Amino acid sequence: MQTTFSVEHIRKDFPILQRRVRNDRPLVYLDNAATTQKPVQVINAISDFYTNHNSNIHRAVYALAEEATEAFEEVRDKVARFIGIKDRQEIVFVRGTTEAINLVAYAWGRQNIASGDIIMTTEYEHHSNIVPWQLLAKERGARLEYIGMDDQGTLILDHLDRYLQTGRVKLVTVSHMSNVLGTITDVDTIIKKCKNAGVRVLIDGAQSVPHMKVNVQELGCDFFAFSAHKMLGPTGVGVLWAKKELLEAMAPFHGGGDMIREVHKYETTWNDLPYKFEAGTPNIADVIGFSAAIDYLEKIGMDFVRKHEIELTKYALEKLSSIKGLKIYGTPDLSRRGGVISFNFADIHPHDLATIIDEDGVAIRSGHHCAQVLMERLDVAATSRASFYIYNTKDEIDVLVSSLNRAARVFKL
Amino acid sequence: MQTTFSVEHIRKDFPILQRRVRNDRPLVYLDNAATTQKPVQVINAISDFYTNHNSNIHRAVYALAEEATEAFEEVRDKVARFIGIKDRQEIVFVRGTTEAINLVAYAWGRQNIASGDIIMTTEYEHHSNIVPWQLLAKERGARLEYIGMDDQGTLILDHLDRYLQTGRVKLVTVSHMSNVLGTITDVDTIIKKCKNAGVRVLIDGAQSVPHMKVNVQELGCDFFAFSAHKMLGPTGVGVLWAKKELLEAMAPFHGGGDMIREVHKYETTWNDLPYKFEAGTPNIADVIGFSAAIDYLEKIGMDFVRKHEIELTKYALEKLSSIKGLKIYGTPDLSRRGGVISFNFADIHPHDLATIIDEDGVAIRSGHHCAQVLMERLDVAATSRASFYIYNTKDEIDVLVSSLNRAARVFKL
Amino acid sequence: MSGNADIYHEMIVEYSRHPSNYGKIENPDISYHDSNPLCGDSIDIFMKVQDNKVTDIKFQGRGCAICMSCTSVLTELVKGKAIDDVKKIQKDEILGELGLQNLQAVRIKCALLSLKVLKYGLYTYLAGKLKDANADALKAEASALY
Amino acid sequence: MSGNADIYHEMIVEYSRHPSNYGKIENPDISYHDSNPLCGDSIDIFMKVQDNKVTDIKFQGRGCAICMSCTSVLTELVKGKAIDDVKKIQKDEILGELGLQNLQAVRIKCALLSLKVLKYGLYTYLAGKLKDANADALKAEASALY
Ligand SMILES: Cc1ncc(COP(=O)(O)O)c(C=O)c1O
Ligand SMILES: Cc1ncc(COP(=O)(O)O)c(C=O)c1O
Repeated sequence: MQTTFSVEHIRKDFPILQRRVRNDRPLVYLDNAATTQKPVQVINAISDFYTNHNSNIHRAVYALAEEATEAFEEVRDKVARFIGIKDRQEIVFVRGTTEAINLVAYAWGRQNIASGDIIMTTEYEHHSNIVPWQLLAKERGARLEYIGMDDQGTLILDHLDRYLQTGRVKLVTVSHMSNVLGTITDVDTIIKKCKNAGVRVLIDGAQSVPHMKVNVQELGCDFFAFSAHKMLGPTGVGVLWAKKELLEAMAPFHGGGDMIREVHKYETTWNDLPYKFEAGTPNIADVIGFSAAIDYLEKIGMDFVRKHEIELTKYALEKLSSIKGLKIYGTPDLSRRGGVISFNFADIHPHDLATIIDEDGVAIRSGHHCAQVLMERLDVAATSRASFYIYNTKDEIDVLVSSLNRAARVFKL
Repeated sequence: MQTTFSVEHIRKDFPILQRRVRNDRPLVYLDNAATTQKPVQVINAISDFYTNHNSNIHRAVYALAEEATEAFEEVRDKVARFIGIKDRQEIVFVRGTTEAINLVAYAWGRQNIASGDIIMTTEYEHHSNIVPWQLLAKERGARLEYIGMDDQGTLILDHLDRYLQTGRVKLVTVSHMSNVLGTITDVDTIIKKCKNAGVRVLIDGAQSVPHMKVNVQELGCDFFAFSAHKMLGPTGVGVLWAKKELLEAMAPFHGGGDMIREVHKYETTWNDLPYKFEAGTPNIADVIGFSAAIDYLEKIGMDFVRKHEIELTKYALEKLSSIKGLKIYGTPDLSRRGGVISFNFADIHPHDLATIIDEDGVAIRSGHHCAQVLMERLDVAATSRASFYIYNTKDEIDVLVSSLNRAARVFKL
Repeated sequence: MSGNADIYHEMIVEYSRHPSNYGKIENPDISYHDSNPLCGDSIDIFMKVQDNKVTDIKFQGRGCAICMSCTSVLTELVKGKAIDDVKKIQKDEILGELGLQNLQAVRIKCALLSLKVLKYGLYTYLAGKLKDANADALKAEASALY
Repeated sequence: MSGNADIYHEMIVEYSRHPSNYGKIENPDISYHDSNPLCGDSIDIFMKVQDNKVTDIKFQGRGCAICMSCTSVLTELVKGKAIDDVKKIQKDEILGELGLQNLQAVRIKCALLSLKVLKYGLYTYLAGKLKDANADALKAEASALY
């Protein structure tokens, strides 16, 4: 198989990349860590479902229901395959990473976290992987503690070791890739340490699955979460994977249709996995749209995705480093960072910077990136962040750079 | 304004109604209580969002993010207006009715339901309005009790009175319209009784908002829930409305991005309403698609919807009553039932019936309709259910009837 | 997505009205219950075992014609058979007997609910009463049925 | 959706580097803190009140140039004014002063955070210390700002 895809070709599949914004400038979309754009294949899959097959699923016998149910359940198989999971019953569809983590906090956490226990996370987590555990810790009288990081954004695993020695840690929950620094977490080592200590591990894969090959079975963690909308898929779909024995032992989360076996007035039994955790009408059309996103990524290949992003990141780091007064966060080691670059530019506040370069059609994110704990650690109020995906080009990075230079003039740097 | 719309015209907006199924039969879609079909306006709104405006919302300053945020937040205003609510901050977007009810059970219920308290629901509820309360009652040591119904499917409000007298009832939670019997609940009386007793009321509007004009402010309940996909909108979107004072006093449900004000390592403060209850990336595109669904319903008018359904239901009840051996459930009073007809046909099991008439292109639902408590009350294993919407015609009911006659021949009735 | 036009032939309609071996056994050696969460069909199977043979089998429950006829055929197949042979019964035997090989996916659960109940029941009996270490295979088979 | 090309004029850039009335007041009569959950901007305002006049005002916090300049302008407006007049300050005065009338929706919160903090601070002072029954209007105004 020919594995070189041209970005020119890929761009043709993304109609929004033809958009002109503000002063009729071509859109330069560099906020892919927040959400990615969608190829026409995904958009069409959703339209096609509503145009030709729309029906509720699982419970009806008529033709449309059969087609919709089959299409929906096939996505479960596809997702399992895509992340290297053998048992489709372990794939639970949710709204996104945030819901997946909350599901674990409620359904597993409330059963397994007791007073005095410790939950560990890291200083560079997204709020989605901090706040649910703060809520749980408060409810159960447990503590949430942090694995610190060094100034290059690499975790200091000694902190983990020290806490593990207390024997009180019940869960370690870390992101596979930081959405601010791009740091690729050394999850292999963390999982090994935790396994030895008999501690459960949740991996937040919101930033890893879209950007590199991930085999969850090989990782050996206990829970894994990610979002479709960050990997070409629609909004409103995410995946929670968990080991079957854990899902089986867990109490249900939401109660309602589809998750039950038999409902009586005063007692109820639960459906098989994964349905026990999928109460109510799911986001059927978008799960089917997600399928087209996975097809797209499989077609171009996750190795290509990663390679392309390394190339762009290398180029961008070089260009950005040459701008006077621009401070870049995170490691320079390209093998240990994804296509995410956070920076601050002299004394220009990131919001002002984003507004100025938006005039040139450049879309970057500014702010705390839902990582205020990290902002405190970096001792900044905010950063600017450019993040790349399969359709971005070096030319676009050049536009970013020249726009930054214009900002410097505006702010008389 | 001319308020008569022709169903012929409406049908042209629904591409799926051109579908042929099974033996090349025209689709006769009569499972609208499960989910409705989508007009091209809704399908296009979703495509247009992904094609032209896709971005994450709320936190970024660039052009796309501004467009997406504006479009998303406008839907909140539109929804509020559609159900007669004055304060947009009371509109919380969720996945569907099921999630809305679970949100209340977790975030309000765990704070307000104590040991010995009683939660009341009805015998004709959907599992979504039973199971969350069973789970909550079990956790809190409370009880879930039922308002019974008479043989015509009308609630026996004496049961409510008797329980209210105990002074232990904290919440009454009822569906506005039964998804099996079509009964329109006398929520005015229930709400009045509960208000007098200082008891909170949740109304499950999954079957009412799509089919009749509902003014939630005038109803005077405390919580109200419904799903977009049952009213021409996309899957994956629902609405929880609650009184602001309740939402403000409630603990958050999911933790994560967007629902916070300030996150620190060991303490966090919450965002304003409604964001406090909207953690993580919402189902942006589908909320925007939902907007087009509301536009569509407003254009044809909810009075037309209700009138058309009454007409169809009257016609269908007449035709079906004339079939020997066919037993219809629910009240014959058309002013107190929606366009939902549940029935059993001699000793033919509903699954077999649905399979047979599916051969003729007719899509009806068979089974327990997520209402097993009601099935027990009716002393049946299952029923068949035909449910109508704006695009259904009398001709389609004729097809249903002749298909039922064929089933009678197959089963040698 | 095959058609279902031919499913409801005489035999199935007949079985649905007059199922074989319908009823209850008092003090059964094996009894097991399961239901289909999607449609609410529910089946109880009871068996008497003597000298490693199923000497009697009966079932109770509510289900559609497909479910009732498949359960009827299954009980007919099982009655009098050695447990080792009962263990070997495969879904195709039952579906074949009734001409249901091409049953649509959503109805296959109706057809196989009783086989699932049978296999779980046997598993419980063998693993529980007889401490048969090989019983796990049956459980896996049962859970793989649909 | 207006453009923002002209936002970053000299005055704004200047204020962002040299905000007016930046700092802390010890033992203030009024102090209030708020932050913008979307971007993390955060402002503390401190005021000294004497004879129903704001005799001193200072602020601390982190924010963008828009936030810093609007807060600067606001504090300049407030300083020395009678409380009754401070209550009347409207957003347009501040935006107008800086030529920000057409600011895009998502940035308006940066511009008005300090006004919000001011109004809440006043409300707390009037309702709490002075038991002023009319203070509620201020709270409503503050929460309606964005
Ligand atoms: C690392 C990480 N975790 C969690 C999330 C939350 O994902 P979602 O908003 O899709 O729930 C994000 C993205 O916002 C993320 O980058
Ligand atoms: C009365 C009623 N309540 C709740 C629900 C659940 O809605 P959803 O599946 O969209 O969460 C339904 C529909 O399935 C319903 O008819």
